[in-house]
Amino acid sequence: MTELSRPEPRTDGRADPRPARTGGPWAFVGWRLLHAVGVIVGVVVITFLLLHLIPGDPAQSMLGNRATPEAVAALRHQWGLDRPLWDQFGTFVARLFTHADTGDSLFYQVPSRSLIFPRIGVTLELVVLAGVFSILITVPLAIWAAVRKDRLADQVIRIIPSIGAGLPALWVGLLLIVLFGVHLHWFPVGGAGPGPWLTFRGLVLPAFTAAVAIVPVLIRSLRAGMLDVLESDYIAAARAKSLSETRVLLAHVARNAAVPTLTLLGLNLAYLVGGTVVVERVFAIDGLGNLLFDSISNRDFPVVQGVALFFAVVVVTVNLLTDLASSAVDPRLRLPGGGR
Amino acid sequence: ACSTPSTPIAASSTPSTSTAGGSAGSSGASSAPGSATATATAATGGGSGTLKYARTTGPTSLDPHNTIASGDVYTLNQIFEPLYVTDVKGELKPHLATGHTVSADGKTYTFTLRKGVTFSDGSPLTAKDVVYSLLRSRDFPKSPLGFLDSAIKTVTAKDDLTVVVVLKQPWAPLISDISAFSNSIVPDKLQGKTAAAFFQAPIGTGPFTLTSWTKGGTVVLARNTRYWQSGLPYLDGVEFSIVSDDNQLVQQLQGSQVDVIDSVPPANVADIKSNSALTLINAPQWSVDLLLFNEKVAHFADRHVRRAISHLVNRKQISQAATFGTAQPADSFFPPSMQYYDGTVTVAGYDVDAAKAEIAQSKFAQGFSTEILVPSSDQAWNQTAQILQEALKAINITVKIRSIETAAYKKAFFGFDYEIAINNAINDISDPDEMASFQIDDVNGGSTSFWTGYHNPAAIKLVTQAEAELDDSKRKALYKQIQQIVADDVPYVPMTYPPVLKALRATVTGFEVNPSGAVRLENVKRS
Amino acid sequence: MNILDLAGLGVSFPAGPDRREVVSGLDLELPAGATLGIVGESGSGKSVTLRALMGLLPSAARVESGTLSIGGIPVPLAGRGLRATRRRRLAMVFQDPLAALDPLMTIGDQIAEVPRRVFGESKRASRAVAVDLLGQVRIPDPERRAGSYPHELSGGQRQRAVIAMALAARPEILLCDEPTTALDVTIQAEILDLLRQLRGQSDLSMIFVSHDLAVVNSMADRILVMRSGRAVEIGSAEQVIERPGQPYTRQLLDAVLELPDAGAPAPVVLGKPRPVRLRADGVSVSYSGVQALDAVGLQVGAASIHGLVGESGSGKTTLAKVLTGQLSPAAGSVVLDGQVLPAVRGRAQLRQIQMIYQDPFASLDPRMTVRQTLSELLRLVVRMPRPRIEARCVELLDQVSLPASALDGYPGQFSGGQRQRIAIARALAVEPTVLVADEPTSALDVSIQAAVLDLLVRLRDEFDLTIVVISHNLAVIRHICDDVSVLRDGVVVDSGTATDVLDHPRTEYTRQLIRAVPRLKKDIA
Amino acid sequence: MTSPAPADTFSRRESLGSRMRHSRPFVTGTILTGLVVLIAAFGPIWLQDTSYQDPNALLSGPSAAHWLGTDQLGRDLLSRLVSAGRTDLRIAVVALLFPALFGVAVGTLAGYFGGWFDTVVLRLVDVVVAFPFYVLIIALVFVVGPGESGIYTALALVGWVSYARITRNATSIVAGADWVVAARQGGLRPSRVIFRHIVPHTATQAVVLFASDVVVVIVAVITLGYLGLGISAPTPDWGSMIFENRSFITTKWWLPAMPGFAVVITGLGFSLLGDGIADVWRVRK
Ligand SMILES: Nc1ncnc2c1ncn2[C@@H]1O[C@H](COP(=O)(O)OP(=O)(O)OP(=O)(O)O)[C@@H](O)[C@H]1O
Ligand SMILES: Nc1ncnc2c1ncn2[C@@H]1O[C@H](COP(=O)(O)OP(=O)(O)OP(=O)(O)O)[C@@H](O)[C@H]1O
Ligand SMILES: [Mg+2]
Ligand SMILES: [Mg+2]
Ligand code: NI
Repeated sequence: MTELSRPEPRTDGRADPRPARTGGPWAFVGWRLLHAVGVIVGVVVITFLLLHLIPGDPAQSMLGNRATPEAVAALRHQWGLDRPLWDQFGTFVARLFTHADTGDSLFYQVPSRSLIFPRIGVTLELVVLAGVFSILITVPLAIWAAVRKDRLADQVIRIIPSIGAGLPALWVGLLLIVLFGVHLHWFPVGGAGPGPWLTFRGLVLPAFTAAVAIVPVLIRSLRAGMLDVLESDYIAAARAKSLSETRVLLAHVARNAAVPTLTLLGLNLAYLVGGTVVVERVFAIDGLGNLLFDSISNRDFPVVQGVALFFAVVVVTVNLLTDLASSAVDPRLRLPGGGR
Repeated sequence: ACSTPSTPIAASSTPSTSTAGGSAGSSGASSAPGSATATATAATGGGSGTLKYARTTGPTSLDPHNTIASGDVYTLNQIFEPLYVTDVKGELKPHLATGHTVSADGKTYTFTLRKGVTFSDGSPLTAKDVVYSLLRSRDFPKSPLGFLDSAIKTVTAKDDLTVVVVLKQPWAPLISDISAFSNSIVPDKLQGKTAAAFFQAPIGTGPFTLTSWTKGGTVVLARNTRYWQSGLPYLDGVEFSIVSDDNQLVQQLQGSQVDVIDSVPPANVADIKSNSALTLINAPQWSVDLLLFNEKVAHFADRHVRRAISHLVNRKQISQAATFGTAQPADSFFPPSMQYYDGTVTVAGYDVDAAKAEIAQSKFAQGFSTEILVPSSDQAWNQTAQILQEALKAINITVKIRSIETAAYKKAFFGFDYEIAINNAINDISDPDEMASFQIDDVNGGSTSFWTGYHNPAAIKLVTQAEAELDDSKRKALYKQIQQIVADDVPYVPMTYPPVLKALRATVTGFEVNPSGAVRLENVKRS
Repeated sequence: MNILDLAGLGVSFPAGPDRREVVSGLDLELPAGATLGIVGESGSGKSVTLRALMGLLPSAARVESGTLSIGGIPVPLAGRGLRATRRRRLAMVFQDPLAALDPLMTIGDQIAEVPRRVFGESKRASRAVAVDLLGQVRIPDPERRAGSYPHELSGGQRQRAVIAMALAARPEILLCDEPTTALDVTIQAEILDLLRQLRGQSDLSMIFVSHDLAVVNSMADRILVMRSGRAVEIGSAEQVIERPGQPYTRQLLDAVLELPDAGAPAPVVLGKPRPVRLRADGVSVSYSGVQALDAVGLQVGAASIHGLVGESGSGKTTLAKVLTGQLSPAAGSVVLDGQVLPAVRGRAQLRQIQMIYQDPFASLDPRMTVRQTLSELLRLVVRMPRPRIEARCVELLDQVSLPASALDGYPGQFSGGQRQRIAIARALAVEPTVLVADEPTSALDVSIQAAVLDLLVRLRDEFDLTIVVISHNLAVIRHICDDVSVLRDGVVVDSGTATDVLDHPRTEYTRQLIRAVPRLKKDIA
Repeated sequence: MTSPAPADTFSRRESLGSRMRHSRPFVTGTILTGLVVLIAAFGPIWLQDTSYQDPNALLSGPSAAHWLGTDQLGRDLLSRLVSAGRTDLRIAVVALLFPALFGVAVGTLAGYFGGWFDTVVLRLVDVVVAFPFYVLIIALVFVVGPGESGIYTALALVGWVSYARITRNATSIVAGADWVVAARQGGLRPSRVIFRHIVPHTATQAVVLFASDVVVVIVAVITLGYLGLGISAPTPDWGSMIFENRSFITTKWWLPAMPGFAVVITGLGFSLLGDGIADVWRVRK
């Protein structure tokens, strides 16, 4: 269930049912875009249906057991639950596309957009920082382990994924807060901002905590990927050309290892984003994650929908970008059908 | 007197200040019941930076006439002011008024307004504004505290600075009522704007004005440069941030990230006390933590069930385990620090055998399951709920704990969507009438007896009598009777008396909290 | 004088308790300008030896012993920092050209890297060198091709690029590790030609590794025969081929199949007219635009072996899939014993034509014992009563010359040749009328290959099985087939009896295929 | 023509037992997981009632009566820790079992038969995967209601996806393998081919994923508990124990730290076990 995933092995052409496509790199970009749009359509549908997944009457369950029938009826009307499903979906989509909005917040009586948009910045910053941290932690460790395969460093680094797998972010966060926030005063204990510098400082610990959640998987896969590259014939060939070891590492190893790293990050992004939701709670950062929780507690459905939708769109977009970036590095991925 | 359902921190509140009645700038250096004192001296005002004030809930509305939510009150108290305020000692002081006279029959009050007070937009405060505000507060549909003004027949402006209030009957708590935040003064007819528009960018006479407000997030206030007390406030602004977890709250203070935290989990009290960089405010409060029963649920309409449960509430254990002894075990629903508290009432106290006997007489002798509603942010109450959960097993009551986010908790509680709840009653004003009628008078008290649905005509009658009774000793006797009736009926079980528990950095001075838990910030200085 | 002297090389693998010597006590000398050929079966240590020379052993390997001198200067075999000196003088051409090229860099850049980074030449000069080298290895339009990524080149072109890359370092010694194994015969011939030419042009010394004796013989002056990490025999090419001193070498030589010399008198074929058992009529297949088969017709006589030849991509496997019913053709039909088989076959019809696969390591379920593999089919498909199954299993193994003790083995415990036989036994289990074998021996060592081919012949003779064999190895086809069809780009260009088609080729294409096959006897080549 | 006689002795296949003994992750993983499971399963029999509140031992430190001390309400920390383990493990395993089986089934069918079903499954997977795990789980628990059943439902709706995806991909690779084609060609029914020739090969990945997923779900349950969407009091759960005791991190650090360590050890056990299973199950050449 986790999106803690490794890049799947690219199947050799043999079982590939996909018709061969012709066309240059732009055909690939086009195809990939189309795919992303398809997923987003699916995401919109699921977000819409989320409300209808509630067993029984969503309005009733939203208002609680002892709500008056009039209040329930009013909410049903507000949500259009008394109209046919298709009609409701049409309205939902129309509002989404004209106003980038999933409806009025039930709690604050303002468009959910006006709650979501101001919080996007800090959350995205957190996600980006967490991504950067996980790369900064993963890449050197994975390379070190791969280069020193089976030696002590490797053995030690290889334990990290197993330990890290069971580290609850909230617990790590708690420990970090006490150590670096309360005792050492290096970083704020929670919250972020105002201003870019304070925001950055405030996000260091949370981003680190979020990174800790995915670093184990990244290390494991990247080490394997690095080993693949290091033991491959083309690296042997590059050495055989009497290139310097630095040149081999920079021009050949690094570039080839970059593709699986990128793919990996893309694949695990969803998990990372999900992790920041929790982390925002632990560190009291007023971002989308906290908004999601508050909205859930307030049973503020349209906001929940909006946040979920936003996150999904971010994930799809970033996946699109990592795919395009990978294909920029790796010409094979631009091949028809090579994109996935 | 009203009690607001609130988190322990939380309280609807009335303003309190030490610059009572006097001319601007002299801060009273009054030693609060709390440990904070104001030591600031007059200056030109401002220059003290922005106070970072963290709380567990934020505002949802800034309309003083239409709220009792603590998150709202904290903010609007800095923007709007009433005619009188309660000071740190719990005494009433003239504020926007300079004084009043009462007619011989006790039915006509004439208030003199302070000269030179202006709203933050520069327009002067006049009697018209006061007339409009008091009537709006009284008449606001479904206003939760409108009952405070229920005795008022008419309010008229005699001249620009004189307001005449005519009552339907003599009314003991009037000046206290006038000091409630719900009687704060807003401009006449809200300057012609709709309420929604006006309270988006509110204009009041208070020391601060609203700069920005992220819904569900931070509220930023700036110094009102036209504030009538010259030289005040010292602060350039206030930033109220929301930290929904009270543990985070403490850590943010310890990490020097905020200047003031609005509540301290009892577990951390000792920690903070021993930290010289921090100041702990621990003072008696007009407040009581209650276990409330929703009488719309059949189980709790049965008095025997309620009494049985009351017999199982081990107040001492709760005081020790959940509040680390910071809150005293309670007997009456009036806190001891409040006028007319009576320590001699007989209570259905901790007694397991009595509980068994009591439940045997009820319609639910074989027990039942129920759920107890608590806000998830409050550690002490969650612990209390677990103590009760364990205790109620003795009479076969299975308790599920419904621990939800504060905002959702409030919604459920106000909507009678609960069975048993833990909540806290606070008296916002110096007169116990607020608490009495709020919690007993389900018709006029604005809250259906604190959202329990408790209805005892005899008790209501006594409350009404006490309101009209101007003789102090007679009033005291009436309240003694009221307290005994409540102790017998147990519409709610008073469990502990939580003190005011706030903490701030030692560099913050002039911070005062009155016994209703309310804070005024114009005298606060940061260094 | 020897340009390279290696004495007592010992290399062990892998790290950990299982470490064992995979090369031991190996001596090797290479006179300047000469070519040394190394032959030996798979796993005999050929690649390890070359990599040890280059200093490119994988991290799990350890050099246990040995001394090396290049041009008379001693060079340490292990340790850091020694590679550079050695590599200036040595270069290597790898077995799998695709794997040896960095997929993310154009071949021009990969070649230009050497002059640029190693010899410090300017960018433009380096690029010119790259284009020049690509031209030397006869890549058409080198200017443009320099900008191509490896995956954009054909197999032959890639191998040429790898050679160009090796040459860029201006080595004195070129190590070639099976440089043509991954390639088609025709392309193999071109690459071998190229290498010979390069050797002629410069004073290149060469070590040439292959498991194919004929190929090694066509390149080398001296031949080293390896087995299990040791030298079995070393001598001049002539001596090793003509007068092998060791029984193992002789075994290898005996197993080699040779095409009879063109023009040799046709053996008298007993003209036993056979009824047609399997027929393909006008079969066409296209894979989204690529016409893999174009109106192919085929007639296979009962109890005969029919060979299918053609270069890579000519449609052999596709035809096999059509015959066995794995693929329904866009047009045309398959007729078995006069009955047209439907496009989508039922299970009973499927089993009538069985297939043997090229890769014996992938054709058996690795989690099932031989017994499970066979009895499953006997029980569920042939519906044999349980008590008889055991006996039938043993019988099947016997038919493929395996002992009954093999029944409880897992595929992982068998050698390639044994697996291939088990796969044949499995095919026989369902009592098919026709067997289609797609390159059944190309993954096997010469020695094992012969045994499998023998088995096919025996099946035809003893059980009257009709067999279609696909191979790009003309010698194999010539050796066992009664009839042959030649495929080119999805079209049958020639067909007839094996002798007719191969000994007296009628089309230029067939002649070209035949010419490309390396001979053991040099003088004839 | 003759050929060198093929050797016809087969080395005995390494027995499963010996492979297990020789896999370090398998051995460590089994021991750790076994210990955790045994303690969780049988520990509560000996330990005292988890909800018993000893008013005379509030926040007492470790002692003979309470090995790890007591919490704020005077409850024995060790008993609660053990009982919480039982709850979290049970939830994790139960919550995963059905989605895993369903996912494997869907993935196998999609991978084997391909076609429109495959396309639909792939798209559905793409869409579900686009939602961040916690966002989806939290939203779903919210929708279906917190507590154990809510967790089951939410995880069931999300959980099958990764099994479907991983199995689908593995199946589509294995389905092209020669031995599978040969089995089909031999005339075996699709069901037989799937169960006997494909699933044993694809199941490894699912089993390994399951082992590592148990950890992820435990962490998720803990996170939900921390957020107030998990198991309700007084049933102990590591998450709510961390949450409840978080304010003692500076004064009585073991109160919040112990449940955390319990999770880490359990996680270590299961993820090593997963690696170990993969190790042991792998077909060796
Ligand atoms: N990376 C490795 N790890 C462990 N053992 C290895 C490794 N590489 C080679 N070996 C072992 O070394 C021995 C010799 O291998 P080598 O690759 O030199 O054989 P080869 O003669 O080149 O065979 P082929 O014809 O298949 O290429 C084999 O037994 C092989 O198992
Ligand atoms: N699944 C497929 N999708 C697209 N094209 C294919 C597919 N399989 C084969 N082809 C193409 O069909 C043509 C014939 O392929 P086929 O595999 O039948 O050749 P072959 O003669 O068996 O070659 P080889 O000797 O390399 O095995 C080739 O051009 C190949 O690229
Ligand atoms: Mg080799
Ligand atoms: Mg083929
Ligand atoms: Ni109040």
